[in-house]
Amino acid sequence: MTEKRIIDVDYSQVDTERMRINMGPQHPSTHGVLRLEVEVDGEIVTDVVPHIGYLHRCFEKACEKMSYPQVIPFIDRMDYIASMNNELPYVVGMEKLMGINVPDRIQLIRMAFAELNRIANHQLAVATFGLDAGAFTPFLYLFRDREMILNLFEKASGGRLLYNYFWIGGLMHDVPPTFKQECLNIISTVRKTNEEVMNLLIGNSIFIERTINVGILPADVAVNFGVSGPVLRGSGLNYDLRRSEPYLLYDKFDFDVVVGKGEMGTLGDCWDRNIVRMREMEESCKIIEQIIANFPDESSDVRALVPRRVKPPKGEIYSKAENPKGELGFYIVSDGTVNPYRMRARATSFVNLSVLPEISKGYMIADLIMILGSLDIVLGEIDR
Amino acid sequence: MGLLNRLDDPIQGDGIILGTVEDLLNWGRSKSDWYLQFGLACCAIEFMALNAAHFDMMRFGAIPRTSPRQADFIIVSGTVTLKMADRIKTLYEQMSEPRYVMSMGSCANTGGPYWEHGYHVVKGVDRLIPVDVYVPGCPPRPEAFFEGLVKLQKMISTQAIFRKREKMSAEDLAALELRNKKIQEYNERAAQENIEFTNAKHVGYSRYSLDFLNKGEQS
Amino acid sequence: MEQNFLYNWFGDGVITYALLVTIPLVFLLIYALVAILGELKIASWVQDRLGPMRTGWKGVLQPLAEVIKLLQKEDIVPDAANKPLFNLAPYVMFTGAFGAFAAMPFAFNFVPAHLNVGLFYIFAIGAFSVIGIVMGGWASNNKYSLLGAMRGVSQMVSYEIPIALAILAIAALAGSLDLQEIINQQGGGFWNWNIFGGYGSFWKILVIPFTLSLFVIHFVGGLAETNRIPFDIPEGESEIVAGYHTEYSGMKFAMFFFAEYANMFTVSAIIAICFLGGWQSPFGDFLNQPAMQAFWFISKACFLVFVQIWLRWTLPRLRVDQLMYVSWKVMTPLAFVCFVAIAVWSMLR
Amino acid sequence: MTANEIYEKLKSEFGDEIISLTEDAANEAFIVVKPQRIVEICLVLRDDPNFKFDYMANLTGMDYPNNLTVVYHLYSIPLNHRIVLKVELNKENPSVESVEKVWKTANWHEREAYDMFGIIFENHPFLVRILTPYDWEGHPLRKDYKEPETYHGVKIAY
Repeated sequence: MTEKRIIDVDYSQVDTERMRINMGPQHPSTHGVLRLEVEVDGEIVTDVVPHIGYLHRCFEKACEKMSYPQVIPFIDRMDYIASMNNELPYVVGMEKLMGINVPDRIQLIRMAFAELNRIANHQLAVATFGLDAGAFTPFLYLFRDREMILNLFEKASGGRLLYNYFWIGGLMHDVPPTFKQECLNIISTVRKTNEEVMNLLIGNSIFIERTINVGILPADVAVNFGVSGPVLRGSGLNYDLRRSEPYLLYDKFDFDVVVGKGEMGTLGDCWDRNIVRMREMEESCKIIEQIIANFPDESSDVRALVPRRVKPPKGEIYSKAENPKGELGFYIVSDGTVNPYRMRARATSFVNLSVLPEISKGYMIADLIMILGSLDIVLGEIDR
Repeated sequence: MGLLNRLDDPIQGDGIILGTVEDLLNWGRSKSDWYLQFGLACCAIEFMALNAAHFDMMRFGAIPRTSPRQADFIIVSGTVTLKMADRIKTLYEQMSEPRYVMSMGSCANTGGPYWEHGYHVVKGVDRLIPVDVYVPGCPPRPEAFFEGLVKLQKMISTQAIFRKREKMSAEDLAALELRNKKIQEYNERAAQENIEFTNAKHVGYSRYSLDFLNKGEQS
Repeated sequence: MEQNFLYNWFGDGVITYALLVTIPLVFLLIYALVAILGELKIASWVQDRLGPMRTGWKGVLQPLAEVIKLLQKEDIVPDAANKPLFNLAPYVMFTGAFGAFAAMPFAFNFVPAHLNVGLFYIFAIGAFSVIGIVMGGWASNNKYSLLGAMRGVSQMVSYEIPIALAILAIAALAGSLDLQEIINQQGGGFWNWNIFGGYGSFWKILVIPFTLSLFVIHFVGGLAETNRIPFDIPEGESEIVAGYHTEYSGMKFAMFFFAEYANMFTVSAIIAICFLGGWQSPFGDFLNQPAMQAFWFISKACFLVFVQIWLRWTLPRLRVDQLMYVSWKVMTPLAFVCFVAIAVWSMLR
Repeated sequence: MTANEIYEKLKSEFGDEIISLTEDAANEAFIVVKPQRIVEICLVLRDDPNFKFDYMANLTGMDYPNNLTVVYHLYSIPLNHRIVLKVELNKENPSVESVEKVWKTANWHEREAYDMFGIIFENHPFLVRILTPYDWEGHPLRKDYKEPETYHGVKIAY
């Protein structure tokens, strides 16, 4: 019904006046405190100027005054939806800098928790995407299953949302004894609910009409804007850090990188980005199953290799990992003392959001909200 | 029935008519408190989990409203930064009168983990708006939040409307005086520095109104 | 037609007229409270949670608490708003919804105003709520409300065409605009309801697809009339904050709240009258006393209200241009085809 | 392609514009470059068939005691190799050409580097603060930065 949108209405004789709407920091669907200054011609968006910085919590300045392990709780609070995945690049980078090789069991635990956190993040992304389109119920179903994952995290690390669980050289606690059984329960429930959400939301024809041919992001523009994660893979580009530069034990596990194929509407629209997230949940379930399959039973001391005082040698490293939202990189410069000389966090949502003005011109206000939802941004990471 | 349980209470019940009408009004206000749908940071995700099926916030009659005009109480869930300070003030001033503030999470209470090095963080939202209930935690567990919500509802249901003031216990009276003093002080500060602070002068700058570059006058 | 039973009891005096007005108004207010509670509870049931539980037994008194609270709220009128229009808008919208009750037949001997152009009157007064939305949106001098008002106008005007055609088809089928007449023709069991082609020989099976699609068109148009999802773009929560009632608070907002639920009942009542046989009982003459007739009418309308609420919590929201596309390119031509078919059938019958 | 090959090729093409290559023990190597012709170097890095650095992961500022450095982390998706460029600027008027024309992602990264370090990027389309409020004084990530006392009437210190 809605063919590719071409807005070439010639308004020459009609003296329309552009209205500038301020979708301010308090707006039901800006996913936090983001202000969009939208220039609107009737209902059609002609220009968007995102204003960020409403949640700038001085992360990089604070890191320069704290010791290396003290930084981890602040890293959790950057992308507070996928905190486990946040800690991963920092911890792996520091271990590489200090030359600590962590035993396989701890790497497996880290991968399992990272993939569980990826599922939790994608559940929230799809839930709020449905909420932006006006469908309230999938939000409730997906959040009901997210609670199961949060319970397991709470058993392991004590926190529901922000964990400080991965330490430099090991973990805070060992996994709970019922770890294997709970992971399998989570996977079976997640698969059941995803199938239900596919029929209720993703397959719903109104939802399809709302998302196809909206916010089309061609692959080359995506790469030029440095976009990464499901937003880039939604445009059909096969780039996943777990495959191209494997860290932990990702090269020993077989899972396929989900790429948008443009089944509905054109390649790289909101529907593709959303379906990539739905299918990535399935891939994460596969990885967790393989981890549980060859998970050593006897428990080992997880704090064996944690150094008493973390003093890395002089040097710098840019360590990156495949976060649920995209590539999260930490540029750590150490000058041999206890405090990092400079800690730069390359946040994925900061870069993914910069593509919004490019792809939302010529669409309607309702589409702008959908495009913003499909980029899956989180403000803690953007403003750092 | 629990509805008018204050009636048989000899001390608080201010006679049949005035006491009952006041309790009814308080009961209505406390049992259907609509909150402003507005999250700042990590506490907002815990806040979404509250609305979800597992911890259902609607059991307390709290329905999310998107516009400050229809909201009864505002939940400041997350870190309040300086750039956001004006907005929180404007939002608070837009809400219609019997309004309450609940500060959720240690960032909103006292600046939280950013108290030491956060040059851009407001160390506690009570520097901006008078707060009624503080919920500690980073992020607070849903049960802690519900305890705060129940405490807020209890506070609303014991508020004095008619001549109930004389009968209140000393400690309630002191708390009430403190709250009124805070609101009084806040109103004075807002009025005294009105030009600088409250109006929407610092709504923000955009590429089109380029006069923000010359620091003198602002658009 | 049968005289109203109130005339026999109180004669043709002031009391009857007073009662004729208060009974529907009291019914509407009670219904609105029940509908608000229904919305909260059905939403919670659909979404696998409990809903309001702490006011009265299992949250039954929640709407009462909400009304008491809204009574006390400060009534903010923005200083840049157009004061008279701003204050009048909610009441205009409520009258739009409540005005239709004048001609609503609750039983064969109880209809407040027995008009022989009842159907036409109800349809005309239904358009009143559009004025309320535009007034509210324009007067509150807020960009979001302006957008909401403009969307509301374009949606309601373009959805009145399919509803008008559906009503025209029913008038052609029944041969009259008088609601009591339309309902009387649907007597004798549910097989004679207009949704199954009204009374007539075995050959009416040919017409059933057309009357069924007319029923669907009228129901979908009714959804758009009351701004319910998937057509709730005038107050698209996630797009334009709260649409046309962004600046309203306190009792004025409560009036908008009431008007929306009252409008839901009005629209469902019209559909029940035109297609589901108004106060006719589904078992022919069994259980057809006046009291039971009122019960049948209200239960049919309430069932349709339940379906509206149920749809709200399952479907996403349409975009403005898709909404227009559905109305002009899909529903209006389909309504024309069905209207022609039913006109031919009502001639042959 | 390893860092040395990239360095040799660049050296041969740009001569003394490319100053040095340091291989760090733990990880990637970085090439120090003169600020004058940074845009051409980046264009070559992006378009040359055996470089193909089409993905700029990160651009950020560094405050060293004697100079302000701008660090470019580049990555090539087709050829799967990485390189780091560094440009050293004096502290008085730190200004360098903006590479926004080469990689669009540099727009926001450069705005943040300007906001945090005060590095001016010439003919950048909209060089304005991005994280701190628009009327904020000072550049927070400089080592010699002192916090302001109050902002808009709100006391900042705890």
